[in-house]
Amino acid sequence: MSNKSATATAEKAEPDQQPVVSRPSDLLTKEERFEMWMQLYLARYFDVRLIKEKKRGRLRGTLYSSHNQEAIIVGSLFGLKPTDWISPIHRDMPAFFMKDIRSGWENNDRIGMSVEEVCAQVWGKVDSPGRARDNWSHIGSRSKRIIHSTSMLAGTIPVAAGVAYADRLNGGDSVVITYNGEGSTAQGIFHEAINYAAVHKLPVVTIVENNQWAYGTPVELECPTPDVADRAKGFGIPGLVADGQDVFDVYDKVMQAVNHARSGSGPSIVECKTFRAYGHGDHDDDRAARYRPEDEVVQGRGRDPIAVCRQRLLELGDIGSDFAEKWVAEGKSASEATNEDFPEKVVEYLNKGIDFAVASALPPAEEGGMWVFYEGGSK
Amino acid sequence: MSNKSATATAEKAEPDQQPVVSRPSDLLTKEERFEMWMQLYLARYFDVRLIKEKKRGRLRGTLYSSHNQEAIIVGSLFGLKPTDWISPIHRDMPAFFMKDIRSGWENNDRIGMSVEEVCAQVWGKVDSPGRARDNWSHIGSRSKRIIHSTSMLAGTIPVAAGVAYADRLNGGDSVVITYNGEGSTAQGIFHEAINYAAVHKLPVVTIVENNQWAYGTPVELECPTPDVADRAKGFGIPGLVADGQDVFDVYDKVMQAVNHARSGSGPSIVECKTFRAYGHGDHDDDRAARYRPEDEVVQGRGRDPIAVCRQRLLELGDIGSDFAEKWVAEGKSASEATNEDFPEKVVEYLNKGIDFAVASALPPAEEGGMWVFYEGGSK
Amino acid sequence: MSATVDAPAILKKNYLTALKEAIDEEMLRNPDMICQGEDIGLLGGAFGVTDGLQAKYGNKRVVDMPISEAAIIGSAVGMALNGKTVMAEMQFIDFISCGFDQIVNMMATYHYRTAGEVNMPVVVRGPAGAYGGGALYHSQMNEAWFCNSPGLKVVCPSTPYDAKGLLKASLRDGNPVIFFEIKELYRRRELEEELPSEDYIVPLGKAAIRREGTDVTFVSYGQNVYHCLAAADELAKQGVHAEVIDIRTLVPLDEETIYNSIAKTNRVIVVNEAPMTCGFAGEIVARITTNAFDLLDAPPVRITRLDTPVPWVKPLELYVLPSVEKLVNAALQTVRY
Amino acid sequence: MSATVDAPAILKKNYLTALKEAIDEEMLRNPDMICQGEDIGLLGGAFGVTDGLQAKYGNKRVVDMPISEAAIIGSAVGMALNGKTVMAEMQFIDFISCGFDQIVNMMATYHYRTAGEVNMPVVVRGPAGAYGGGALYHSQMNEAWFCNSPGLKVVCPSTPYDAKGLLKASLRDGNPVIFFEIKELYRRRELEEELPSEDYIVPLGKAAIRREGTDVTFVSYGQNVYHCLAAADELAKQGVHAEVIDIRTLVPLDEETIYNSIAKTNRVIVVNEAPMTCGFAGEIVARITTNAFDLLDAPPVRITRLDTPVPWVKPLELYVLPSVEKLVNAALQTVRY
Ligand SMILES: Cc1ncc(C[n+]2csc(CCOP(=O)(O)OP(=O)(O)O)c2C)c(N)n1
Ligand SMILES: Cc1ncc(C[n+]2csc(CCOP(=O)(O)OP(=O)(O)O)c2C)c(N)n1
Ligand SMILES: [Mg+2]
Ligand SMILES: [Mg+2]
Repeated sequence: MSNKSATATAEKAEPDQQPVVSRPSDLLTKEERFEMWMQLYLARYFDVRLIKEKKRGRLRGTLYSSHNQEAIIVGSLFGLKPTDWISPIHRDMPAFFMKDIRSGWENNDRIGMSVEEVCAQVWGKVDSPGRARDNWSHIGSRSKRIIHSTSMLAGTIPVAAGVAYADRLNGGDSVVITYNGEGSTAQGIFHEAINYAAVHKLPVVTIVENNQWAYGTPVELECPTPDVADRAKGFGIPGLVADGQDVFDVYDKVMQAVNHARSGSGPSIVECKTFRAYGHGDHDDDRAARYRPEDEVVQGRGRDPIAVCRQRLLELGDIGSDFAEKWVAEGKSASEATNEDFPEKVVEYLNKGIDFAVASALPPAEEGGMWVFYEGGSK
Repeated sequence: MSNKSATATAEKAEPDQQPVVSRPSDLLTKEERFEMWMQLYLARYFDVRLIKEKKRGRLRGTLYSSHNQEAIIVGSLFGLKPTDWISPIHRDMPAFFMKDIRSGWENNDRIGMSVEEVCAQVWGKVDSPGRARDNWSHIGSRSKRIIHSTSMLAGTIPVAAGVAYADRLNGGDSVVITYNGEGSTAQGIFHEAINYAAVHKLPVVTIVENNQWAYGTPVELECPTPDVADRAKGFGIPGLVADGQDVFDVYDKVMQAVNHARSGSGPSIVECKTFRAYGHGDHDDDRAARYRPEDEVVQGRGRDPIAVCRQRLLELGDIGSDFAEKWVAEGKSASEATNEDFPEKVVEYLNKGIDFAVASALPPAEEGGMWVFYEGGSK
Repeated sequence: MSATVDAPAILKKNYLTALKEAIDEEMLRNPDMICQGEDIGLLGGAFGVTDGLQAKYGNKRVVDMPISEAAIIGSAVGMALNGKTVMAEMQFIDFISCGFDQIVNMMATYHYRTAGEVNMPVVVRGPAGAYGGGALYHSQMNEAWFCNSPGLKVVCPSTPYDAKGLLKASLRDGNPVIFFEIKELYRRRELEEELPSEDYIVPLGKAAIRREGTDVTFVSYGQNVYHCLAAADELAKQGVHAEVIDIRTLVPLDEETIYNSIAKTNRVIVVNEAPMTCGFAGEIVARITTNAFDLLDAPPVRITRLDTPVPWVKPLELYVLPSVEKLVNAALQTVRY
Repeated sequence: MSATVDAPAILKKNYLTALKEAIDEEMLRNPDMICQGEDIGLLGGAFGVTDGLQAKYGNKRVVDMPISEAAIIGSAVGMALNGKTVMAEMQFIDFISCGFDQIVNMMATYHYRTAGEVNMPVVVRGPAGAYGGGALYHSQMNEAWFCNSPGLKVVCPSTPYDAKGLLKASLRDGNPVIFFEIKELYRRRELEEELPSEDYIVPLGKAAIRREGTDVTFVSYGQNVYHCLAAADELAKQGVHAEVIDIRTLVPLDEETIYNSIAKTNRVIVVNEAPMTCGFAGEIVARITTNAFDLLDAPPVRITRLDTPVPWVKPLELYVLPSVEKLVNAALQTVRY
């Protein structure tokens, strides 16, 4: 399997890994599988709506679409404990409100952000968790166990390692998941942080969303090995490869890494092979059409994660043929897709978030000068 | 073979490496082998003299002894072309005047520094190649193809890669060798630079002198893999392990990597297993005796590279039994060793260098304010 | 700045095009020049400054680098050591912090450490500056870090003419240059101007007087120059005549032009959009007060960003940055001192 | 500074011991505190500041880190995010450039970005300063980079009493602090002094007047305080009475103490050993001239390192650094202005 392939599912564990007898996804109930499918729709709908809103000029900032990469977000979050930590970055916006969403979409006590908060952030409003001081994916929350990123790629991995170290010292059993693009793995801090985590066997799982492109640079110019997961070999840790289009395969590989981490065996890298559906950001859509070979784009978009999941549910008999033509968002671009292509629950859920964001106020100007220093003193 | 072992010689090449039919060292002549033995004495004597001079208060700055690691310097330099580049660091002082020493110890036209220049640097005098503006191992020379390091560990690897890139662009066939301690491989820049070199298949050979300790920190706390050379796996490049006590094994592994690089196949890492004879620097000798287990020290110092080489020469019949008791510097500490323990040629050679350095002047104070900016304009 | 009204529109070029031409012409002139950075080849750069260069000069001389700022700088140093001239792009100047050690310790000092044996023709350039809603990591003006790191020249053009001339001068200077491009000016229409068809440079270390005046001197660079000019317009209506100096190069600094102006106005306001503490505005104030104390009839004033990061949403962003209004108020206070 | 002559010698402690005690006492007091850095455990630190701590608190709380400055800072941020207080040692403050991005972009801004949700009790400390023949990479005073990066406090003690009290205050402050220790003072005998047996802190943002005087004010910090004191001795012989202020904390700066002194002396010389351009001496000069202009009878003077790296051998090193002689000359010129 090469860097360029987003289709295969072979496992690339180190020899010292246990062979997996039954896959974690085999233990999911029918209801859980259905829930994952719904979550894929939710992530997709969020992206579709944002693209539409941006096109209408209602949003500022650059939009990094997660279209076609939703299985990575849903599959990696689904098996986490509420108390686990995550650090999503620019292409993972839905992750912010999908952390611990299994505790109830409308449950305000769950350890994750509400969709209202996340929309307030996207709209740049005062009800954002960071009061709109920094943009888009740079939100986070200590209490909700979401690490705040800067723009500097791979920069949250050492922070994740520190969170994990502190948790372990406290006797906790949390796992910390960091998300990164394949291009970001070239950063020096990626090496320093994973090396440190490996030396101390810290419970950090580094997910690499290999969508084949880092902005305008193909993966071959970022990474010299056949798989980006091969970077794990340099640290003697498991490097797993998942089919990023298949939410259940992502779930399986991430759970394997999470269990490894939780049991004290240390960090892993999980590469999820996928393909970037659009340009790097919405400002890049036209140019991407020029620098990316058309056939690659067609092939890359071929396996929509919602369709892959639907097919699986049909095969398993979880859903009947009446679902075959229901909610046909898959394969449709943001401009093609309509509300009818999504489950009503999804549309309603997000609309509430957007309404909240629109109604929220801008932060007062003077807040620009506030919170440079903490005034409270420490222990 | 573990990080802690400095004895084995097994090769850890990647599967795509060619099996080595005959070892490069098999092609060395009797005279060349003898020359390598002499060079081991030269490197050792340089270190012994520096330690003595420092103890007598004649030198300033910290002295990072290369005692017990000479086979790495000699073995790695011996097979290079004069036009190849090197970047030695703190524990490689002899490398500065031993680059291209095969073109003649007294040959002023060789592409390497004279021992006079290097001694002038150690003594902090104006005839140093850098006019004593920066200390110790931070010298270098563009024309002599020695890259100048800063103190920041692993910081010369990207520079080496850039030198290699430019050379390749010019149609050259030079190879660039960088030296690093095993602890330094934890730096982010190590990863960035080797990743870049691997993507572009640049002729860079990174030698890791694994002397088991990074100052007061054992290798297990710096590197999570059994061998430091395993880091190569993360880049899909050869990671060779050499017995750092055996000058011929170092020569073999480095030549393998150099040939790989010169032929356009890209970078390699060559780990040379050795053991740090003294403290980290001369200021650390007493403390090292406390933080390093005594039995480890005894074992680590067990195989003196000069003795290992002598034994080989005896076995090959290069030298007769009359040499068995000649020049018995091996195993002796700097305070025990005397001039009689070294070949006369070695003693004389270095003495000339030291005399020159002692006679050289301090640079005039005003030079402190000079050469901040280049005034010449560029192309 | 001085676009003639009747020149045919087609010949006018914006700031970004000026930069592109500078790089293109230098690549053509100097076969030993290399460009490297993230996404500069196939894509042509995040903003398009290197658009078309890879097609023209090949992917060996216009290199799409991994996302490795430290290796981008470090390898540029190695290339310079081996005879090349390098343009290294930071996708945003903010990311230069990821290659910081290689800049301040390896590159900046190379000439000094080698007592002049080695020079470093490397220009590290990238889009900089706030006022565009880029938030904390796409808005920085971190020039002071480099001004405090001996061995680096620091340049910041405000017009297309200067952008081209200063970039060419930087690429020929032989010293490492940190080149701050103001991304908010890249495509600003009002700045478009005709550029000389022949080769030219704008020498490093020479300031430009953008507007003459007698009552107060504004000293600035980058996009704040336009805030100063707008403030000067405003002040003129109130009978206060402000002179506006665009220093263009921070290191080396053209102090003479500044002092000559103050000799006339006896009042000075220094403006930049970096955090105040240890910023370059403070450096200018310090030099003025130590070297031209007797020329001052009023305390010199600094108008800078507050000592905060650049926040995201507009009201917050504008709150922390210099504005025309702040400049006008400061000038009125100063002349009344 | 004010060691009593008849105190039993055995109770006097040097600067290094003071630091060690501060860390030890805080580790004891605060079970959520962690120390990390290169060689700080088994070895006890390159200079011994953490000597004995690992034996006392275990290798989970006193951690020997890989040679990874960026990961040392970044993981400290993560620990702080998860409720810990962290002391992160840079083996020499010079190496902080290798972790620069994590400091200025991740750590410094965390509180700001989160609108106050998260605070960052992390102290990054390390040996700093020249005059010891450490050359370019073991002599730096790079405090200005951090002063220009909002969100960081910056501290630099010059006495054992302050070293302990300021380090404790820093570890309790809740903000990220860059703590510059002057390695040339670590074991300086003349500075040894009795330290209070009870817990104490020296608050951040409070300067100390080290010597009173009426004719000229020296403002400094770190080891240059001693050059100022020696210059003041020398000047006293010539009838010039210099006041010496040790600012101790750069961010936040105690401006009041400085202006009060200048109100008396009307002349000021600011001294530090960092490169002049955009250094903190310039910042102090800028603040004085903008805020206390009318108090000045002469232009404020800066005596700093030249804008060069710190060269190795003694004559060169001393040439570029402030010296007592340079201070005396500057003071005499200033008072004659
Ligand atoms: C340190 C750093 N360098 C450069 C950038 C600019 N940049 C933002 S996203 C991006 C491409 C990232 O590619 P990848 O990691 O593959 O993630 P993807 O966008 O494909 O999900 C770049 C170069 C940055 N944010 N940080
Ligand atoms: C970036 C950086 N961090 C820390 C140091 C301080 N330091 C100097 S040598 C050393 C240990 C190096 O160990 P290793 O790489 O194994 O080389 P060795 O000295 O054992 O040859 C350390 C930590 C440094 N020089 N550079
Ligand atoms: Mg990508
Ligand atoms: Mg070592």
